This record gives sequence, structure tokens and C-alpha cells, in this order.
Amino acid sequence: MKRIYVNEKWCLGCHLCEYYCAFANSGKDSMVKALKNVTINPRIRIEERGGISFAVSCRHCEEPLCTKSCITGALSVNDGVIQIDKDKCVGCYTCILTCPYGAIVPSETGAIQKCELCMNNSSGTPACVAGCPNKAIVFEEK
Amino acid sequence: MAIDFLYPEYEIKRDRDKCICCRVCERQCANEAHWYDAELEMMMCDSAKCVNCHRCVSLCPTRALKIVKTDHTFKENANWTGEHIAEIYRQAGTGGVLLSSMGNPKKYPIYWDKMLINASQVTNPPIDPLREPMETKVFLGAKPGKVEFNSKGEIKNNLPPQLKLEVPIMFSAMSYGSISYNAHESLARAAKELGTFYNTGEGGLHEDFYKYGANTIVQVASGRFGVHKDYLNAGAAIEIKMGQGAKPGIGGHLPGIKVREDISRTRMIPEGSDAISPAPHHDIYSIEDLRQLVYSLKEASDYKKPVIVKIAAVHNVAAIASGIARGGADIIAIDGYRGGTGAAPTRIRDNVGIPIELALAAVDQRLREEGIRNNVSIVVGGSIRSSADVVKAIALGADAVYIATSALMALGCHLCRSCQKGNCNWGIATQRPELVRRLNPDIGYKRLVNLVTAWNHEIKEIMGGMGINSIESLRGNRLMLRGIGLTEKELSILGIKHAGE
Amino acid sequence: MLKEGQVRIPSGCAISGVISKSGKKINGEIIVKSIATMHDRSNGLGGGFAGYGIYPQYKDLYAFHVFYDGNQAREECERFLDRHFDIINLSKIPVRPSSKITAEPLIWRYFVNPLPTKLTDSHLDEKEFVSRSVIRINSQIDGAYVFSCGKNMGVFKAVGYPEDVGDYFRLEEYDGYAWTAHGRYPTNTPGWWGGAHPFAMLDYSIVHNGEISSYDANRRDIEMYGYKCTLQTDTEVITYIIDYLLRKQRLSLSDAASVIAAPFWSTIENMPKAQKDKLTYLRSAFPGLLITGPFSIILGFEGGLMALNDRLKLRSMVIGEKDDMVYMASEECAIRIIEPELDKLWSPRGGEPVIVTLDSYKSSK
Amino acid sequence: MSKYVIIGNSAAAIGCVEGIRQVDQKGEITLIASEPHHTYSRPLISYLLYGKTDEQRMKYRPNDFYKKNKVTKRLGETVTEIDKKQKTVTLKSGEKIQYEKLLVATGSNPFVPPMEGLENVKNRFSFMTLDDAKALDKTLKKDTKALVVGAGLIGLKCVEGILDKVATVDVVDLADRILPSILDETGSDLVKKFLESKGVKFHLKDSVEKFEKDKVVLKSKKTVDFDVVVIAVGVRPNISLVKDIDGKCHRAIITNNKCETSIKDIYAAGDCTESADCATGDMKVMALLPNAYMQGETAGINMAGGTKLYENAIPMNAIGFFGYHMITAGDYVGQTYEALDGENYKKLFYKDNRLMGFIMIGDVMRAGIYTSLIKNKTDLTTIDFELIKEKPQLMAFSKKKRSEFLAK
Repeated sequence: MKRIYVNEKWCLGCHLCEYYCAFANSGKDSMVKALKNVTINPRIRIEERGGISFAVSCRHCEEPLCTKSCITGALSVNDGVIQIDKDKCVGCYTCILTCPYGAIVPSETGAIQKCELCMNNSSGTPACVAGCPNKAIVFEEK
Repeated sequence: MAIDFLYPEYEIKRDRDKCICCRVCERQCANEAHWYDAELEMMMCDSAKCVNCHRCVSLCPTRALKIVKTDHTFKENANWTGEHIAEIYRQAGTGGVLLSSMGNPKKYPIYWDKMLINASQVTNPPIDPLREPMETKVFLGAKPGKVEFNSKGEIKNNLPPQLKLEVPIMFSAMSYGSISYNAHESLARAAKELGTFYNTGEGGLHEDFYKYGANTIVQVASGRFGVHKDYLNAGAAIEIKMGQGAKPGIGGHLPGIKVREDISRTRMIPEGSDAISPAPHHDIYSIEDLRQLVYSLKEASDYKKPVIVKIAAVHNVAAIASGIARGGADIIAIDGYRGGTGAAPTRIRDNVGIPIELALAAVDQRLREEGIRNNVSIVVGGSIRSSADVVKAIALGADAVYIATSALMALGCHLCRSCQKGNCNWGIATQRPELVRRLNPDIGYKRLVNLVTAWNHEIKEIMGGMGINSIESLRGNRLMLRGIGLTEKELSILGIKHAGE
Repeated sequence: MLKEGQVRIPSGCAISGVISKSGKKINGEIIVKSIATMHDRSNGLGGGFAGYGIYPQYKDLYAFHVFYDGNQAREECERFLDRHFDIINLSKIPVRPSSKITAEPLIWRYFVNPLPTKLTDSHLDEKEFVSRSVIRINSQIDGAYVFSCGKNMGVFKAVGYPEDVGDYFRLEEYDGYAWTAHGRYPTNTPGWWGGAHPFAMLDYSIVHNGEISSYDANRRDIEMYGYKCTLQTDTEVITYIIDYLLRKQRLSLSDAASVIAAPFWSTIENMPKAQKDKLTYLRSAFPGLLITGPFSIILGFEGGLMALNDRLKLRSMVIGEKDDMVYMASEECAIRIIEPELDKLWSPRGGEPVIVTLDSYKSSK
Repeated sequence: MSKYVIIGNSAAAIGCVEGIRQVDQKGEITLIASEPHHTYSRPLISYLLYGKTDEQRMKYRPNDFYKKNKVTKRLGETVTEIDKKQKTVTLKSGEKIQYEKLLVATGSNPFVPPMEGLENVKNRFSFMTLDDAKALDKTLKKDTKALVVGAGLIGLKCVEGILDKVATVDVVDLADRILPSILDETGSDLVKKFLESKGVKFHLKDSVEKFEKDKVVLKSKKTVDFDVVVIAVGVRPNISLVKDIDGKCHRAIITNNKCETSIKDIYAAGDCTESADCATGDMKVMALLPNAYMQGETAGINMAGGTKLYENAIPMNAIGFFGYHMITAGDYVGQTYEALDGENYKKLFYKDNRLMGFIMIGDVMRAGIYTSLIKNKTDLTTIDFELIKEKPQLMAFSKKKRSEFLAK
């Protein structure tokens, strides 16, 4: 299955992935409209320290602890993509407790949010990958 | 702060309606021209620090940025231009030689743009490169004067060593040091994929790149940096650099700050020490000395590798080339005055040397008149900007071309001409690891391959139009060129007729 | 208007050739009949023939055919010839004046041998001595033009349709073992006789249909080896290339063909090693002599003919065989008219030389 | 064709169905449960009252789950005994159902200790099932005074569920702090203060002496008025079906890492079982939905002939009240690292270069990174512990490890 892979060697810490993610998931038709005067809450996050940086987002594990742990059934695996039914999610954060990558974060509504590979937004293909200027984030079959 | 009379040449224009304060401009500007003011909750900038490299412009996700030439101006004066005034201020402030990089940007004639290419009509057919084979493979090296036969009457292979190029385009010399590791890796990988060559420049060959040896030309320059027996034998050919188009008659200087661990090892000089290439090779004070070096290198490489001699295009280039052709070189590389550099004194870069078009025409004609054109191949560089330039160069008489500035642009270079500062925001002309990282060779090499592949397609199209299906038949085929807006003298040096003739 | 040599003139053409492998005599009428069939491929601005084996009585002498603009040129040329050659025989070439052939130059024929002293002094081999002398006459004596200089062969050419040229030169009076013919269709020409084809150098003669795109590359390359392309025609440069490859580099006919119409690299790549090595060598060693663009040529030489097309076969050419006779022509009709009952008829591939020699022929090597 | 029987219809049972179907698409699955409802998530009953979910969304799996997985459901029926020799289970109706592999996922029951006067309280409830919650909900009015006995996870989630619907909520617990099973004193105190700020009244180190009409008298002699009481002092695993046929049990049914009981072809999973805490090796009841699901899935895979081991279990919890979250995991032993910043509190427990447990309150971002350190028994000398102490982050791992995480 195609997954997002991150190679920290090429990460510039430019944080563009976060902004493209936030925009892609905003439902807005322009980045300015979506992100002007907004503190973004992206599904991909850069970790950086001492010249090293890399982006972290859902790894879409084959044995997803989050999905197995989800108390509501809001997290499910569809064609390998771990998706969240925000309507079902009650915000118990059991998934945050179990995700070994720390890739699941609360959304503004209290329900959790996570990378869904932009399958369900207007981007259609991972926006972070498209927006990465240095191929530090790639979307490929390995 | 003392007054320096220097004012920003460019202005950073930010569309505040579009700026979302993502700060990518701030994070990506090595010149620190942008910053975020938390109090004002706004991005701020200092245009004086901007070198107009467009890194911020290209990465700004909302297209909120542009860089414009400032309209701030000195009082109009056709003689004392703003550039002259600013340079005087600069030198009055520093007492130093002005430094610049990349090629001569001045308004001298560009002869490529004054030559037009022929096409077939009626009496002979154009050839469609999509239907028929169209050959751009080139062999560089001396050709045998006389075919020899063995006792059975079969042809003996007395061909001197040749470089086989799948495309008539090579990447010219850029040292590791002047450009980054990732830039070198991109060039090396691209050369391999394209079936052509890149050139180490005078900085030696990094141990990681020996594996690309079959597609590498190793250079021996006046500083002899990184030159040893294994190095000489690592590449497919050896190039002696006598001169460089951007700075004929001038040596090189890589500041110690750029001589970091890797470069120090590759160049075989102490870390942090300045790498100074002298103006002359101190063992070459005339042509006969050059001949000795040519043969020394041939000895060292067992006569298995062609030796290239690279010279800058200067006034008597034809005579120099003739001497070199008779001095044992297999290939002569001529670098025109628009050729790039990582750093050169501005006055030299902008005022010394001659256009490559004229140099090439003169050299090719001279060698033919002397009947020694086939003793050497001719490679020209120094601002080959497009496939049309390549076609014109070959029609004038080149066997192949060297590209460097075009290659760097494929890698992201925006020709801001600030290489000498070492803060290249595109990860090309820098050794700062956090900047070098910005050039991912996976992307870079592919862009180089794309560029050369695209050019090669275009070359084939143009050749097909002329009814030529092999690049050999284009070489020196000056009937395929016509001048436009050129004087009789220029036409005669170029050896072409005027359009309409 | 500028004439050949002062300007490059593209042209389309018809060619034809015939040879008897057993060396049977073929009358000149035959080749005239053949080329006449392709009347429409010419436009009256040039026609010519080369006959081999036509001077058996002088077969060891160089036969110079010379156009003169006037007697002054002739006298100057003859003085030159006197100084360098032993002239065994000289005469006007017999012609049959006709309204169809105009602007006649003086046309003279000399059977000569290099003066032994001059030859020795020159430190050149005999053929080189002859060829240099011819180049010298053509480039230095204004109004004199040697258009044929081989042994036991001769070129006959003029401005006009080829059948009229044949009639003019009374070709029915010549018999040879091989003939070539040319009908020209230049897009513009002042109608200078020297510009007509065949073009010859020593015993090599070329008739050519095509317009090569590599012309200037070839010209500038071959001129490095002592040739001077005064006519700026394809035929001239091709002749010099062939002379250079065969006589100076001593390549075989087929190897020379592999230089001129080299196989594509992709084809060479897939050849057996020995062949691949040889062809790689030939292409690498003589890149400037590769000829691109359309051409079909018939090379005449002492002892045979070679037909060759460009490697893409951008010009028509067919070969026919009947008993010991081989026919080569731009069009099949030009063969059928002189031999309706062929044993074999085929179209050679681009770049594939068709070499036909006398049964008695032995390669000079 | 194999015959699988599953007793239960919650996370462990569903995990078992999904486990079986990973291996065996055809075998017959019969699922028997006392509750008549489509499978639902028990922990959601407090959210139901709180209004964050509804009965439809509470469904643990979509409506077509049984059909899609070809499960014969026998809901509203109770298994009364297992015949391990005949390999049958007997329903209350007397019907016997044959099994080849059996899963016991009977969960637990609320434990209600004897309390004087309780039997006379009309509005008394447990807080375990959907029916419990619905019944409780019906009695609640704006002026209701609610009393919750038990300040553990169930009690306090119930408090969260009803607080906004009633006039007052009083919580009584014998312990000296709330959520004693998962929080330390500092943590308990923080949460208690937070809940108090929302209007909850706590009566700690106290217990019910007796219920009277409309009020309860505590051991401390305090009296608290109430209209409705919820008893949430604890649960007892439902182990009788297994215990009755001599299956090995302590507090709960003992299972091995394949989720097998001591009886052949009988598996058990979920709150009715004890399994090994991977961090300590101790057998524990780790009653938490994720554990139940994973046990069930493990059992299912093994029942269907596959191989899967359940070995990464640790005690853990994610819970929150009114948006104030806490995540805890592991065992609270060894040295500690504490950081308190306003409402955010973090405490790490580590011993022998291993993270043993943690408490995070307030800011729980990326807690799973700590959880994985415990589960994977990561040697803390191989990571930058000082860095990860500050904040869970992958940066603390070696470059190689990071690459394994993100680039492979």
C-alpha cells in the first residue's frame, strides 16, 4: 500500500507540510481564507531540534493499536487507510494513549483528528507530500 | 552604524492580505531578510539583506511575496550609472577588490542570438525524429590520421582513447567546495543516467563519488587540489584547467570557512585553510610545459584516458588552440567570457575575454586550415542557454558543449550571483549543512536529466528539420547557419553567410 | 548569376548505370536510351555520362577531358600540361552540334603520362601527382576545367537533357564495359557545363541524385586533406570523400560505404563483435565524412560500379540483373527499356552498397 | 466447517469475531449474549447521558456487522452452563449449542456491597450497561439531587454524564482521594479541584452508614440529601461458567498468552479474565476496552487455527471529564519525574533504565509515545531520556530508530 514516508535527511524544517495539511483539511478554497489569522492545528507535525527536523503523521500501521483500542468504533481501517468518523468519536483519547508515534491529536471539536492521506478532503492526494519542497515526505509503495 | 551609502537594490514586497505568517520565508532565508514580529503579529523584512534569490518567493504558499527592482534611484546619468556609483561607494568603504559570481552579465552582443538555423524544404526532406532514428551520440578524442591494416589486411584499431557521449552535452567543471556535495551528487547521477560526463573541477573527487568514475572528468588545476594517482585514474578523462572564461588570467580562492572536514579531505588541505589556486600553473610557463604535463598525465593514466585542456576564450585563442592541438591534447575545452564562477573579481569577470561564439569559429577554422582539426575534439562552454545554442555551437564546429550555469539553474539556481557569500539558499553554492540539505539529489539529478533530455529532443527536432540524422553531420556544417544583423567582419569570423544570401 | 563554385545549387536528378561483369562491350547508345526514359527527372540544365573501358588503345594513359572558355585558357593549360606531362595524343573531342546544346565551350581531350622527372621531384605517387595537377588547373587557370582524368575512362557532360548530351558527344561511337549516366534537375543554375555530372577524379566518377544535408560538414572536413571543393556540389564532395577513403586511406569499397552511409549506432550495437568493433572504429575515426540527407549514387571506378543509397533511403534506386549484366537506376523503367527480361530486380536498403566488379577485377589490395 | 461459539457481545466478543474472520471466512460463528442490544460500547454510556453520543452512534460496529461477518446472533439469551466433554453450551431455555471452540467473554458485574437501607431506596442504580444508563436517565430532573457512591472511573464518568442534568451531585468514597487506582495524590487533587469547580461535592474517607428516606447518613455522621443514588464501588468478573467446570480462576479467569483458559478449546477474553502485565509479569485484571478487544482478537485468531500472542498488555487508561483529560499507563514504581504546570501535570515512573508508568493530566499530547516505551520495555539509555521527559517526542530516539519509525 502507498504510505507516507519521511526522510529527515531532506527535511528543511520549513513547516510547509503543516500549512498544506491544515489548508487541505480546512474545507476552504483558498489558503489565505483558510489560514489567515489562524493558529493551525495540522495532522502532520514537525519535530525539530539542533538542525534535525522531520514530520510526523499517522503511519497507517498494519496492526493499528489506535483502531483496536478505539472505544467507539470511530477509527476504522478502509483499504489500509485508518480513518476517523468524527461524528462517532467522543474524544476519550484512548487512541492518543496507544499511538506509539504520537500522530493523533485532538481537533477543535474535541474529537480526535489524524492524517487520512487526504482521501476525504479536496486535495485527494496527500497535501503535505505535494507541498514538501524537498521530497522529505514522499507517498509511495515500498 | 556608519553610513555606507549603499541602498537596497531590490525590495521585498509582501501582500499583507495574503500573508498567513507561516514564516517559511523567515525559516528559508539564510540572509535573514525576514522575521516575525510577535508583538505586531506580522512578518517583517529588511530588503537590504535580500539578494533576490527567490527562495522565499518560491516557497511562499500563498504567493504573498515578490521581489522587485527598487525604483529608488540616483540622479539620472548615462555615464555614471547607479551601478558605478554603488560600486565606488562599496570600494570606498572596504578598500577591496569587488567580487562577483556567475557569468558576465553585461550588455555585450550575444552571437547565438544573431545566428539562424536552416531547415529543409522541397529539394531534400526533413526527417521526423519520432519516426526515424536521430543520432546525437558523440565520440570525443583525437582521430587517427591514417587507417592501419594488420597482416591479414584487417583494420587495426588505432583509435586513441575516446569519450562516448550519448548526448552532445556535458556538465562542466564545478569544484566540490564551490558547490555542495548534493550538487555534485546530482551532477554525477545525472551524468550517469544521461550517458555523459560531469567534471570535478579543481576540488578533487569526494570518496563517495568514485563510483561514478565512468562518467567523471577529473580536473587538474593550478592548485593541484585533490590530485593523486587514484584520482587521475578514477575518471574517464583528465582535464587540465589552464583558464576559466569568467576569470581568464586569474586563479581561484576558496575561503577557509568553506573548507570543512569533507572538503579538506577531498582537497587534501588542512581544514579551515584557504584553498588558493594560483593564476598560472607554476610548472607551465609556456606551451612546451603544457605538453609535458599532458604527457605526464597520460603516463600516469597509462594512455587510456583522453586529456582535455581547458582554456578561456581570449584574443589569440586560435593560435593557443593550435598549440594545444599539437601538444598532445585529445580535447580542447574553450570557455567563453560569459562562463560562470563561484567567485571572481568583478572587473575581470566583466571585462576580460571574448565571446565563445567567435572563439569557437576562429579555433575551428584555424585548426582546419592547419589540417589538425581531427587531432582534437572541441568542447565549448560559457553560457550555453538552450538547445538552439547547442545546435549553433555544433554547426560552428564544436563537437560537444559544456553546460554549468544552465545545469545549476536546473538545480534551482536563480542567478542571484551571490555564490561568493556562501549562503546559497538553494543548497548549491554553499557548504552550510542546513543549506546543503535543501538540494535533495533525488530531485536535483532528475531535473538535470529532464533538462538535458529535453534539450536533446529539441536538438533532434532541429536536426530533423535540417534533414540531418546524425550529429556528426551537423558538426562544422556552417552552411546551416545564417547571420542576422551582423557586420561583414563578424560574418567572416563566424564563417557564415548573412540571412538572405 | 553566380555559377557553380560561387554558389551552392541544390538539385534533384536521375541516374543510371550498367556494367557487364564479363567485360563485354556495351555501346554508348544503350546508356543514353536508359537515361532518356527518365526525361521527366531532368529539366534540361545538365546531363552527362561516364564510360569505362572506352579507350583500350590508350588504356595506360590518363585521359584528360577539358572544357575551355577560350583559346587563351587552352594555351595556358596546355603550357601547364607540357611542363608536367608527356602528352601522347591531343584532340578536340568529336561532337555533333545541335540546336539543343548551346553555349558550347572548347572541349579537348589529352592522353598523358606524368613526366618522370617531375613525378620524382614531387615525391608523390603517380595518382596523387595527377590529382594535384588537376586541382591546380581547375583552381588556378581561369577558364580551364578538367572534368575527366582517369585511365581508360571518360566523362561526357553538358548543359541540356541527357539524351541530347549523349547525341552531342556521339556516344554511339564508344564501347565500354560499364557506363553511368546522369540527368539533372537543379533548382537554379546558370547552365555551366562544368556543373553537370558525372563528377570525376582520376578513375572515380560519381553520378548522384540527392541533396545532402551534411554538405558543409563534409566539405570542411575533406578540404583538410588537400581537396578543394571549387564547385560546391554534393557530387564533388562525395567524389573527393571516396577518393580519400579508397585511395588515400586504402579502405575497401564496402568499408568506405560504411563511413559514408554508416549504420545507425543502434544497429552497430547489435552486431557481432568483430563487425561491431570495425564499424565503431570507422564511425569514430571519420565522423566528418558521414553523409546525411538524401542521396543515391553510382560510383564508377576502374573495374566496376558501386551503387549506394543514404542510410534512410530517401532517394529511389533499383538494381536489375540479367546474365552477366547489372543495371542500376533511379527508376525501374530505365532498366526495363534496355533489358525487359531481367533475372532479378531489387531495391537495395539504405546504406547497403551494391558493388559490382569485372570478373577479372582484383582489388588493388 | 468449524463451529465457534462466543459468549458475550462487547469488545472482546467483537474482537474475537474479527480475529476468527481474519483466518477463517467460512466457519459458523454463534454469538450469545444476555443483553438484547446490537453491540455497543459500554464506556459510552456516560457520554450518552452527557449528550456526546446517542444510541445509534454508540454502536461499537456498524449495523451490518453480524451479517457481514456471518455471525448467528442469539441476543437476549443467557448461557447457563458449559459441558466441556460434550462441547456444548446450554441456554436458559435448555437449548444446547455445540461448539468446537468457545470464547467466554462474559465481562463483569457491578459489585454492590450490603448497605443499610439501600433496599428501600427507590431510585438506585448501577452504571454498567446501556439499560442502567437509560433507566437512570429517566429519573433525572433539573432539581434532582444525585448521590454517587464510588469515586473511581465508573463513578466519576457517571458524574460527568449527569452533572449538567441535575441540581447537585455528591460523591462518597471510602478512599482519601479520587481515582485512586490510576492517579497519585497530586493528580487526584488536581482532578478533584477541577470537578469541584464544576460543582461536584466530594465526601472522601467516608462511607455510607445508612440510607434513609431522601438522605444518606455517612459514617462521619454527615447527612447528604439525595433523590437518586448510583452505586459504583467496583465490579466483579463473571467467571462462574468457567469456574463451575473447574477452569482455573483467581479473581478472574486465568488465561495464557493465547487467551486460552485451562480447559481445552475454551478461550476467555476481556474483563472476566486475568492476564499477564507485560511490564511486571504479574497476572492482573486489566479491565479496559482496548485490552478486551485485543484479547478477543487474539483468542479469535488462535481459535481459527492462526497464531497470535497477546503479550503487550499493560494497565492503562484514558479518561476525561468535561474536557479535562488524563492518560495513565503502567505501574507506579521506581524513581519519578514530576512536572506540574497549572492544570497540566505529568509524572513518569522509571526503574532499571525502563519507563514503568506515567500519569499525564491536562496536556496529554502524544502520550502514546510513553506508552510504547513501557510496552516495548525500551532501554532508556538508548534514547535521550532527558529530552523525552520534557515532552513525548520521536526526536529522543536514535536516528536509526527514527528512520525505522518514519521511513520504513
